[in-house]
Amino acid sequence: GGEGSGGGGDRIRVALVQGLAGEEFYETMACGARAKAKELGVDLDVQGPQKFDPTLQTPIVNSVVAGAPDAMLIAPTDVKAMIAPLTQAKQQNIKIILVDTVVEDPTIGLSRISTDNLKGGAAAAEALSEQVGGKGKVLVISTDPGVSTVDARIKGFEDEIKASHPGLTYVGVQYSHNDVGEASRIMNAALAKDADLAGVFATNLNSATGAGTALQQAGKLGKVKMVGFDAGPAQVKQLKDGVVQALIAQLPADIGAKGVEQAVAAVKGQEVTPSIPTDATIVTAANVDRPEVQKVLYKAGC
Amino acid sequence: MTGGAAHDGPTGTGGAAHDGPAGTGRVARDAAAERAGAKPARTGRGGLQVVWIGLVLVALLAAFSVLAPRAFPTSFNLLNLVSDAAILLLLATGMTFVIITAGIDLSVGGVLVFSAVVAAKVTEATGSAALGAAGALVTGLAWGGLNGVLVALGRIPALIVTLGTLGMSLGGALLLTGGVDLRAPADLNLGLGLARWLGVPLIVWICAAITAALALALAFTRFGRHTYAIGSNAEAARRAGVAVRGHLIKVYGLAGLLAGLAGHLSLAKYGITGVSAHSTDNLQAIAAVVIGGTSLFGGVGTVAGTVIGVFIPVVLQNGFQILGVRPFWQQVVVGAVLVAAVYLDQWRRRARDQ
Amino acid sequence: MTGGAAHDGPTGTGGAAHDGPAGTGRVARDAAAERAGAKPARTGRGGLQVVWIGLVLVALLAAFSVLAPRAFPTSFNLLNLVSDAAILLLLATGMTFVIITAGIDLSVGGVLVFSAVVAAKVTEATGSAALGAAGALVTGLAWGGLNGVLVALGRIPALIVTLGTLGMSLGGALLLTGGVDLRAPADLNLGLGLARWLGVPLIVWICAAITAALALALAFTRFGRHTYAIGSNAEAARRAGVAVRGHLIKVYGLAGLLAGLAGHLSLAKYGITGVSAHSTDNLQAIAAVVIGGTSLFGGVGTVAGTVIGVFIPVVLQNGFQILGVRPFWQQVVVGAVLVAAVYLDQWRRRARDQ
Amino acid sequence: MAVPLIAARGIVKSYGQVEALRGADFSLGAGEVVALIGDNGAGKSTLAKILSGVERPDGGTIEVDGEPVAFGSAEEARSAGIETVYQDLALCADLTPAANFFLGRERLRPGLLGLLGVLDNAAMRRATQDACERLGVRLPSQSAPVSALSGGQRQGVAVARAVTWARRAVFMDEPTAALGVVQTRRVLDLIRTVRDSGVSVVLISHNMQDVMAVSDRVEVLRLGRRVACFATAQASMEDLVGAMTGALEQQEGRP
Amino acid sequence: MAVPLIAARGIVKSYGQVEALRGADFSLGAGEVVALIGDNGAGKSTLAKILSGVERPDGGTIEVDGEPVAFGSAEEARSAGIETVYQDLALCADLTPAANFFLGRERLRPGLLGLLGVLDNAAMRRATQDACERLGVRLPSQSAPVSALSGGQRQGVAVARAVTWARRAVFMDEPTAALGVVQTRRVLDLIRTVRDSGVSVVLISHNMQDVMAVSDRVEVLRLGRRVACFATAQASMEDLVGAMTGALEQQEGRP
Ligand SMILES: Nc1ncnc2c1ncn2[C@@H]1O[C@H](COP(=O)(O)OP(=O)(O)OP(=O)(O)O)[C@@H](O)[C@H]1O
Ligand SMILES: Nc1ncnc2c1ncn2[C@@H]1O[C@H](COP(=O)(O)OP(=O)(O)OP(=O)(O)O)[C@@H](O)[C@H]1O
Ligand SMILES: [Mg+2]
Ligand SMILES: [Mg+2]
Repeated sequence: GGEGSGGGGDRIRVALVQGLAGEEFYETMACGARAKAKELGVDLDVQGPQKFDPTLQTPIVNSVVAGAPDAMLIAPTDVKAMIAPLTQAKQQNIKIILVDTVVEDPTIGLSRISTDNLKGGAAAAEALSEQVGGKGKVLVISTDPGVSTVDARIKGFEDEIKASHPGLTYVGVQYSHNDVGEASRIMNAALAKDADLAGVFATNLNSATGAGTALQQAGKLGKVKMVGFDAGPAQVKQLKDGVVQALIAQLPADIGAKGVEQAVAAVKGQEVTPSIPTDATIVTAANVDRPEVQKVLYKAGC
Repeated sequence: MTGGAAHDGPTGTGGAAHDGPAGTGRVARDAAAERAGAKPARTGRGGLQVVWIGLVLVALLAAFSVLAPRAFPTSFNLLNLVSDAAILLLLATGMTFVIITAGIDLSVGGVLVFSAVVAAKVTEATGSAALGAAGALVTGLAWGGLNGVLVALGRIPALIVTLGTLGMSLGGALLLTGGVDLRAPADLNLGLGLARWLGVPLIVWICAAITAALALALAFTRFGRHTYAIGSNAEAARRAGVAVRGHLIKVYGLAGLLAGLAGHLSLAKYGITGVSAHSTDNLQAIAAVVIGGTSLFGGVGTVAGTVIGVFIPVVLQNGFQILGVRPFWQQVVVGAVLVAAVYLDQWRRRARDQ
Repeated sequence: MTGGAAHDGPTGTGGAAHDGPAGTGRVARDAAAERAGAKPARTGRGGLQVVWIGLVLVALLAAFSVLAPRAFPTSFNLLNLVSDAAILLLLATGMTFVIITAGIDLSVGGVLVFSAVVAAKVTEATGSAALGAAGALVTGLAWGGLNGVLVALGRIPALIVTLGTLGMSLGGALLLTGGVDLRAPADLNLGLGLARWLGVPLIVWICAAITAALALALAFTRFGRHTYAIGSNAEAARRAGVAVRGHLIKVYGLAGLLAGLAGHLSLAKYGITGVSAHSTDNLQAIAAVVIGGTSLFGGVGTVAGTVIGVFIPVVLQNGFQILGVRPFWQQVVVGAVLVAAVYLDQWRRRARDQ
Repeated sequence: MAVPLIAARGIVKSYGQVEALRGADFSLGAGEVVALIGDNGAGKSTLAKILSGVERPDGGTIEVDGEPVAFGSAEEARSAGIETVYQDLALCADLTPAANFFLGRERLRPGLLGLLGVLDNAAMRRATQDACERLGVRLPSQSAPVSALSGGQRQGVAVARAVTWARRAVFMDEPTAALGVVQTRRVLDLIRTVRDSGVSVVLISHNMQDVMAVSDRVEVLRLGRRVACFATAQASMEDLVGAMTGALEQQEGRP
Repeated sequence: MAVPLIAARGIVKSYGQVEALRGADFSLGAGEVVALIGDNGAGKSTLAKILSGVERPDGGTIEVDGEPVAFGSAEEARSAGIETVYQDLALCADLTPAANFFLGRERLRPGLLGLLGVLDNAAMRRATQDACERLGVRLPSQSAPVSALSGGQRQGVAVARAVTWARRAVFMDEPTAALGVVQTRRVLDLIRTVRDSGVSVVLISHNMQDVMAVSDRVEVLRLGRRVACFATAQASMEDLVGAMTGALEQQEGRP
């Protein structure tokens, strides 16, 4: 609300601090949270940094704390770096709910509604293996090294391949710096280098977009299989267009809604659930139209 | 690849071909000294400026061809190289004009995204791809014009103006889309996005044609002449009757227009608006311009140099990846080779000037 | 907050206090004209240069205090503001020196990360936090020195050199860590990272003290004088016997040293090396310097201006977050207010100069 | 007396605390050569810049042909037929002499190319070469930028440019300061030629011989004010120097 | 004859295709004033820059006190006691006159502050003011940057600086080009004073009156070569102009 700092009313005020503003996953989470907040009649304020970066998220947490909301949902951008600002928030009697990611300090976060990116990565490996028929060279295209969520996806992917897909040859990871052009260049060079490339795991939308364009130009669309991450409208379109053959869908809207529920419960002194794990779903062209899968697709805007 | 070669190549040697900024591309061997009005030792042989850095590019191409003969010098790979560089080329060409006026434009990535969003929205609303394209161009032009007005009339440093409009255009694009990428209409993505002519993607032809036209405009027309004059000495240009403010608005408008076109082409090529995907575009474009021998202090530079400057990092990245250099090493090596390439360029020029 | 105020505040009015670059901070009302040696209309009242932009900052603080009286002007919030800005302040101070010489340093973010990694590794290996700190400083100095050598002796444009070392240092940091953030030793993170003195974090004291010392050095010492001279006219400085090359190496070395220290402090504060963070540090620092009235064309500028330039975006962001402005709107509004603030500054200066 | 071509009255201009002009008057008749002289820092260049539209005065009036004007830009003065050789020359160092010579008035190719704005460099080069040679200034190369020229060569380009384009008046701020003996003589001749063709000339110079040799009238500026006016024929070198240094105080009289 | 202070032989320098010096000779004795004259573009400034260590020659030898030297930088020439007023003045436009005057030789505060490199601005300002006033150049404000000075004021600062620091020789490249009548006279007087104190002076000028008035010898450069040497007392103005323009060809003889 405009007089955001006032807190004069007795409506509960909740803040959501995203890991990254303007990304479909977190925007969908915000949508879910907003819908739930409206339903429960609480004020929700959404903030987020322009990069998935603790040095950018810390000032945001600090200013949110300065506004003294009753509760804060946050997707911490680092398991360690965010402990200090969150401790400060806790000391101001703000109820903290961790969504998507977590911090190392177990005393922070009355409730943790986490996505398991390791598991998501493993699911991607599984999906890709199935698409390429269990053998061939596979490549990962990621954003930037050091982004914990994405790193976890890659690790899950690698571990799963080593553990249970001996037919796949892992040719490594390349970083696109979240630039579609760069992702496209990487894909081109990869095709030039390994003409027999079988599959690609693109860890986020921009990587998949760029790689898909390169495959399209090369006439290899659908021949080189690609698995993407997240299931926003753009990704689903890519799935339907045959750019990617499978998507790993998490449940951001659900996480947002549950987070608000837990926050309100905490503020009201009701019982909270300390840990709520969520699952990753593999979406393919074959199952995308099924209602239970439709439910996990991210919504555009709200 | 570019029409710039037409006048900057060896054919132009001797400087007899045109009266343009004779030292163009002769970057600041000591830029600071140069701008201060000290008389740097440079000759008038305007035709040679891009030769050395061009040779560096040729050497890189040759080296990678030798090291990876079966993967690098294939028509498949080279065509992809060109195709990936095409859109950046548009941004860098606009940036060349801006930097020659001693300005800078950090907003290109934001304007690109905003224009792509407008194109997607307009096409969606009207069903007409032509209207979408027009929307992107007009939007780009408007942002560029705003930059120009603030720089020329508000006299605010270009860095601040374009940093501001970068934030505004990116934020605006996110507001329009709610932070969720819009998709291109299928007939755009599958039409213009995939179309080829003589085996080369149409997008490449478009970018090459525009770059060539602008290279010629910069070298041979009054518009180009005034661009150099303003960057060389804006006050002298003003006293000589050049409409400095109007010209600056046009130059920034051109850069915006090109960013708008780039947004439309990017939408066609990649099929989505890429709201989060263009944060490094401005630095890439600026780097290409500077590698190509344009001085950040204005007054000198060529589009042909910029074309080479676009390709050097792209070729390096591609070559090293094909050679199987590990990603972190790639970053290190690309950085080092970049510095070495420009050093070689500077050093050869100095040697020749002796 | 900074000692820069000691000579740039109203006490210095009349310019009688020092002989330094008299027009410092009087940024390019038409930078291009200025660099070309045309005589811009400016007066010698060296003391006033940061007053107007300082007033803009005060106005912002007042406005947010009125709009959010219970959240914004609290000691808790203001302390956070200062604490968030402290590390950036170090980078921006180093950048001020570099930009006054008409250079630029894009590598600061990379050098910061590399130094943090070295600090973490050294501390881990030796168990000594002091050795870790020394490691970070030496590393930063080495990268800065490399920049300086390439710029001064290699005569490569600073933009290219530091773009190259940015890639090299980031790639190097990733190689050292394997792409995974290293953790700070607990006693660093919980010690220096949390320590306070008089209620203010120790890190803030360190950054403020260094900034103040450098503000004084720039304004009152031979080192500062030569920095301005080189940016104003490197050739004239050379002819006057200033060791231009050596001085440039020192200036870039200083910027690197400060980035190294920033890396160590950042490691202490956040507890991680942040290999993926800091990609926008260079632009943030450059923007702060330019907002503070330093010209990208060199020769003019003050550290006091830079301090204000660091705080304006930080305050805007904080204020809008507290007011609950949504993130996308924030981007738009921060961009617009930034341009408006600098415009006001320029406009007031012009009016005063009439 | 006829309406003067340019009449300025009470021009005031300060830069911060420095008062460059404190109510300076100036007048220039059609077809006459007026020397504007004064000590260093007297305000001569500032006055020339104001009358050329480059700087705006803080106060005072300017009339051209008896009509009050307020030059908003150099462009307006130029379109009134007034050209200027600035003391700092105002050349673009990165451009060639020909590009500088024709800056703002580029000659275009005939036909379609011209409509597209394509420059006729060959023609401009020839014209520049000719104009400089008339002054005795030899340019080593037409394709070298102005930054590669010697001090005198640069000044030659600036003088040739102003003289070529002037239709009503030329301001020359120390036009021969860097020129050689022969070139200086040629410029003085040129000033006479120009005057004879009906264009007025304002010569700012510290060389009293030149001033005596070429001017019809002399106006003396001192500390930002006009302190004396002489008809050259009736003044001696000592008068001029005395007026400049303040040794001789003439009551300001005739315009 | 005594060993000359500076003797240069066969200096060659080209910039790209332009040959600025084609084997120029030059010599300067201790305690003498030598005028170096020549047409525009003859190579005078280039020669002065080479002998000041600012530019490196492509060929030829330079001897100081009979010892061959290769000035690698302006710093080396300066430490040999040679100062120069450059034609382009070489001032830092953003710095104050005092900062320029003492650039590279800043005066520090006494005591601890001085060890920290803290400048003694008050003292430097006073010294600059004094030096300029000796030339008759009045600076409007000590805190204004050089970019705010008039052309003559700037030149005054550059001349005062060179003269103050020279111990063996001063090169003055057109030092009075922008100066007023009185200031020019003072500079000429100063040249004599400097000479009398044992410092040699090289005066580059296009003003033959000044050259005749102040120099002991005249060397004439034409198209990059020395074409004549005169003892001033035995030369007429016509000789000088003839040699410069090539009308009179003197066989090169005495050094
Ligand atoms: N842009 C400026 N800023 C501040 N002061 C200025 C500026 N331009 C000129 N001045 C001051 O105004 C006074 C007059 O300057 P001006 O250049 O008109 O003198 P001038 O008569 O042309 O002298 P000179 O013969 O030396 O060229 C000088 O004291 C000068 O310092
Ligand atoms: N940096 C340079 N690059 C190219 N050519 C140059 C350069 N400097 C000088 N020249 C050329 O060398 C020649 C000699 O120049 P120099 O400046 O020495 O002449 P000068 O005798 O000082 O003339 P003036 O009396 O006009 O000052 C000129 O033709 C000039 O164009
Ligand atoms: Mg003057
Ligand atoms: Mg000369």
